[in-house]
Amino acid sequence: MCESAGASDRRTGAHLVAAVLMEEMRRDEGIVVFGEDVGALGGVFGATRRLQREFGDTRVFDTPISETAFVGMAIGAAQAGLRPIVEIMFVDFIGVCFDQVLNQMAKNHYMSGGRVRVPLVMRTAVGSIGSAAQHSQVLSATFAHIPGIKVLFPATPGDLRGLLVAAIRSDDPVVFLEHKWLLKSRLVELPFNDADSPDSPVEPAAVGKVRRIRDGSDVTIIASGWMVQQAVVAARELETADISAGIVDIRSLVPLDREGLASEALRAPCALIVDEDFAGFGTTGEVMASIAERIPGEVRMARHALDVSQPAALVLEEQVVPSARSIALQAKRLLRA
Amino acid sequence: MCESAGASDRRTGAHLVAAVLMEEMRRDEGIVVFGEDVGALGGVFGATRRLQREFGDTRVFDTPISETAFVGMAIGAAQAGLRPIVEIMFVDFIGVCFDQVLNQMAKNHYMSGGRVRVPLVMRTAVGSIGSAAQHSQVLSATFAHIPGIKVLFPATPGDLRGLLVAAIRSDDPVVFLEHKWLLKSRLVELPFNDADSPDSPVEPAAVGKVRRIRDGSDVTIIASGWMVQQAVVAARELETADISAGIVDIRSLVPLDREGLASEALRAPCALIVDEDFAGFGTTGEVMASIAERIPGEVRMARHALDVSQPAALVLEEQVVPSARSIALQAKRLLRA
Amino acid sequence: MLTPRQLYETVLRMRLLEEGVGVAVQTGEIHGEMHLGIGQEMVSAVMGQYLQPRDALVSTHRPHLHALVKGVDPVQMLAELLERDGLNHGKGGHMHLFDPVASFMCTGIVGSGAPIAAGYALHRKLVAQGGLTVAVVGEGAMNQGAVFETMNLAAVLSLPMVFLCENNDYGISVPRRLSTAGQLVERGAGFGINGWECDGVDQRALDEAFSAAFADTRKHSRPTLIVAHVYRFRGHYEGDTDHYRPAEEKETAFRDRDPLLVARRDLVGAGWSDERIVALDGEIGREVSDWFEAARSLPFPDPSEARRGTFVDV
Amino acid sequence: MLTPRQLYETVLRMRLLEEGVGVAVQTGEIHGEMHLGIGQEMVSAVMGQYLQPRDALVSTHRPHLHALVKGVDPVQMLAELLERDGLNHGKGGHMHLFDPVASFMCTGIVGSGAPIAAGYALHRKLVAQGGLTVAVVGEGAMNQGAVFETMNLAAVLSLPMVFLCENNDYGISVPRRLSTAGQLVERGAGFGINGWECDGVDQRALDEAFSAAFADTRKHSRPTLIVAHVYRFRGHYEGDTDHYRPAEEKETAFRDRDPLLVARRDLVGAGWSDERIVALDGEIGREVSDWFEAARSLPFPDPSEARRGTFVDV
Ligand SMILES: Cc1ncc(C[n+]2csc(CCOP(=O)(O)OP(=O)(O)O)c2C)c(N)n1
Ligand SMILES: Cc1ncc(C[n+]2csc(CCOP(=O)(O)OP(=O)(O)O)c2C)c(N)n1
Ligand SMILES: [Mg+2]
Ligand SMILES: [Mg+2]
Repeated sequence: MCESAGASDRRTGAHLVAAVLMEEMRRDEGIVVFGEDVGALGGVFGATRRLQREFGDTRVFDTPISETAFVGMAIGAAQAGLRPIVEIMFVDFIGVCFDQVLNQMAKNHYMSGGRVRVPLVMRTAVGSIGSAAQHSQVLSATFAHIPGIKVLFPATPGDLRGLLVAAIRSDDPVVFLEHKWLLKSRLVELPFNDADSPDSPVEPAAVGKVRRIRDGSDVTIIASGWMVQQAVVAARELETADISAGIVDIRSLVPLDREGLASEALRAPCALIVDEDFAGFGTTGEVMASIAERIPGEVRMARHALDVSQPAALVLEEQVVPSARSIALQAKRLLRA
Repeated sequence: MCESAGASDRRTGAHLVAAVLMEEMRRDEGIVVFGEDVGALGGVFGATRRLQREFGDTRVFDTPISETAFVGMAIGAAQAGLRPIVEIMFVDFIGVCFDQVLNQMAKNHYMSGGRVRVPLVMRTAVGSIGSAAQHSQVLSATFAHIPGIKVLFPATPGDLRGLLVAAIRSDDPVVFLEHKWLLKSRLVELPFNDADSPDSPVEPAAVGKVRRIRDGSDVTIIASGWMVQQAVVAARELETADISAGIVDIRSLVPLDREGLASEALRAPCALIVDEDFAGFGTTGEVMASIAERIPGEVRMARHALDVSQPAALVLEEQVVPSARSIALQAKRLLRA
Repeated sequence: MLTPRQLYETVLRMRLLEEGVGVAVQTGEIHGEMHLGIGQEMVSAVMGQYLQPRDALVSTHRPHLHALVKGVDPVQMLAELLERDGLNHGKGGHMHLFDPVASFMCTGIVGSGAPIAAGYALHRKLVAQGGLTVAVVGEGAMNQGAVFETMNLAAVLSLPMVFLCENNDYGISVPRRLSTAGQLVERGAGFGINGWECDGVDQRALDEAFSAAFADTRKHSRPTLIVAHVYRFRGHYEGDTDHYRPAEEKETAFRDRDPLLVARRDLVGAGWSDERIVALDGEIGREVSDWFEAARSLPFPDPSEARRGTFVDV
Repeated sequence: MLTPRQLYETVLRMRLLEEGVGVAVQTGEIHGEMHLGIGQEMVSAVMGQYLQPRDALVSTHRPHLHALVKGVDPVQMLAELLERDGLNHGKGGHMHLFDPVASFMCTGIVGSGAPIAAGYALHRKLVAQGGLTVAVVGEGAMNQGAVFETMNLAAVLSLPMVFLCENNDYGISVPRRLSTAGQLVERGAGFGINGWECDGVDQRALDEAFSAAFADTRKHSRPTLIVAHVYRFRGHYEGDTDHYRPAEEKETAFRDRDPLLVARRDLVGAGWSDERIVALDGEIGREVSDWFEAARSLPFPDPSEARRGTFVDV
């Protein structure tokens, strides 16, 4: 084990992201990194730390607060042959550049009849950390509803590395959702930490495959991102109530492993679909539909997701954002039903 | 019957929209109408014809091609006390002003703790008419996935009037999706025309209720917008094959009548969910999930929706955009399965 | 022009409010991001004189000072910041303060307030003539498409609207020279919008700019632009380590460009003794701590509030 | 400068191409919206001289002329427009032509091409020095936030990028005066971008603007702006009844501002007889009709093409 490992290891998810970017930029000279505050500051979450010092300010640079212009620039640069990695500081800001995502990034490869490629990664921070409705969204389904972009959502340190490498090496545009708690938390303190050796060379993770995080015979909790970590805590709590909860990590919203979801769901009589994104017309519906059309009636399902915008006060946020406690509660309810 | 009725009636959906706007603007002085080409031209589809002549250019005016600025202006004006009706020419253009929709229009009422209201209607044309991926989208689920905006999608002339009036009189922001074929088609030539007397005073339609368009005992086709009209043709075709197809019109994506969907679905052993919007993480999933969580296993379901972007050439568009023919085919497949 | 006493009082009130909020972040009473206006007080203090109740103001992620001068009740606002049942029942919080009575609001999305401000201005133009709207933006926000579009729209529709750019030379860590081409004040020129640039810790210069721009906008119902140069004394948000700004730059600014020191100097210049100032400090201090106390005495929002109010109807 | 013959030939080729496309819309061979560049040919014709293969060009919803001068194969393009298995296998169509070999693309979203053009320019700056990128916009697009943001970004990053604004005074039905404040050419000034304004049917003026702007951008790796004044001879799209433009305005323009008539006049001025011109007309006419014939001989895209190509991987 490396010297910084163990309980004194202060590394967070942001360190892992920065390390992957560093490694990949060494490997591939075409990679350029830009966005707001990614240069000298190294990102507001520190996920691009030291990159500018290492690679200079032509490969790593700050942009104006002009998301449309610089996301478009990433698209054009990708089409021209570079491999841009662009940061949207909080996913909530995607609205100001949404056309570039919806109509250009996602569609240019298809519309060109395959003649242009758009190999870029858009990294963006998601999730609730007490900052109200404009700084807490996930919007995973907003992206997933657009044909032509891949949407990856790591839940664990291992996937933060493996999926990021896969994203960078993909020839398609990838939206890479980094949960703020995963970026900010010390890895050693995470409920589920699979980064035993965060210094080992990174292997690209398989994109488009769900992952079973935990076996369980009473209920399967299907979730993504930070909700997977919360589900791990919930499962432990359920265990004390003699309920055996399995956990399935979605990992990749697009492509979505619909078969995998259905076969995993078959392992228990009930499935609880958990999401931190808004419930309506989102991931919970897509997952339930994917299961229902494959194994109709075989599994009793319920969903547990955000059903309003995020309120500012923490006492209110706790009411609406799913957490370990609320997941355990909903699982029990589903089992009782 | 009025003089223009009958087979010689040249009126289209666009005429109905214009007539409703005219009537409502007379009723309520706070209504202002703006957007690109809504003034002298009367809208690229003619849906604001004669309004500027009638009400002058302070209440009806053209804007620059600055959707962010004028949609934001509509929001501010609504909060200040006006009742703006704003047009986004094609829904595909929503990307350039998506922040105003996602983070302002939808959230201000909630974030303000109910202290401000945003009574505005955003009318926008949707659907495929042979114009490729950037001018053919529906994006209904993109809106419906945002808490705080109502999303109405009329399928029939009657609803085009009734839901529009309801939208205008609502104190909430409403996205009002007008299908291009509904705007352009002569009413008398529509497969399903419920506007027997388009000159009668308009009553606001009930928002948030599905509507049964046709009874049927073998399969229920659940759809919205133009797909409802296509389903009517499909149902007639199915009838010739001795298949009895019911049709349920969703009408209102937000609020969504989940109970109504489930109880309507119970009327036949199978349900085919049809959508012109992109399939993944969209309306078909939400509808199936809503049914599956209410009546698990009772109804066999399948979906039929767009599964790629819209290609340009008509021969290709026909391959992917659901139509009467493909709906009938999918219904038969579902019944055989 | 504000008297030295008025200016000092106003700036001090703002300073103490912001400092108190900063403390509440440190003690964990406030969660989430917090952007304070310390160092930028004089701009709002001077603007206050020119604002009328019928005017509207749309502010940014750094909104408290603008809210104060626009007449938002400080106790209600503080209660909202302190996650109590305040101005917006705890649902808006620091970056989303809405007060329809004071015609004030703000947004946490950079640049996105400007278009909404245009809507208030349209309302003023059509049905509440004489009123105007202020859209506040940082210099970083001046690169956001929404702001440009709104300048053009306001010019072409002759909306009574003042664009106030508080130029503190940084957008988070990014210095203006790396993000912003040309001269900010000239950005109106392409739309035929008159601009005033001024030092944001020079009361007289601010007064000239505000009186001229507000008068122009009110009289001609047309947009104007003010760019006021200030320094942000805290990190971008509370907790920001702020290593990206040179220590020397900060020291110089702290010494020379502190609105409170400048206002105090004027007070001394106007003949105020140290004792009198100390007494005034005490008075304002009590006033502001009363605000905090009153805010803290309000209850937390009821948990049921969280799921209320997505829609008016339904 | 192009010789009179070169200019005439180029304009005529463009005219005949666009007319042929217009006919194909009328006969129902082409579905969907169709925007032609008739009346605006001279701008592209002159620009053609200054474009190099290593340059990139990002065009608009009215892209055919730019595609031609950028070296897109006309037969491949026409096949795409005619909904055949063309440049983009029938999936792009008229507003979404992509040719990576010619470094050409366009988009149907007004203003959204400019940021992408900046990306090509970034690539030129970092790894393909000497090349530049042209972003074409209409004057209506000049009010879209994307375009402003890109001007600032290009200026601040010193991108080798020319903004070409084809000002035909209308965005669909909306005349410039109702949508656009100030002077278009001055919109670069706020970013320190030099601008050239010129008459788009005056070859000499166009030449001056293009040679100066392209040289400046190439030499200094920095953005420039050209605004060329033209008239759109057709409706906004084929089928547009175009009642919104005064008949008189149209007549005057058709008489005085037709690039083909102007080029023909120059040809006559250069001593060309009627017969020689008629012969040339015939030659170019055959060339263009050969394009159409070749395009029409290509098959329709295979139905399976529709579901292909959402992703490269998978
Ligand atoms: C559209 C958008 N992009 C990015 C952010 C993140 N952000 C918040 S404040 C800020 C800097 C703003 O700079 P400026 O406008 O100069 O205001 P200041 O903070 O200096 O007062 C940024 C980038 C945001 N809130 N919205
Ligand atoms: C963002 C966006 N808004 C609106 C439209 C609809 N639209 C297509 S072309 C056009 C007018 C463009 O005017 P201009 O830029 O002057 O170009 P021109 O058509 O005159 O060549 C409009 C409004 C669009 N395609 N994209
Ligand atoms: Mg700043
Ligand atoms: Mg134009």
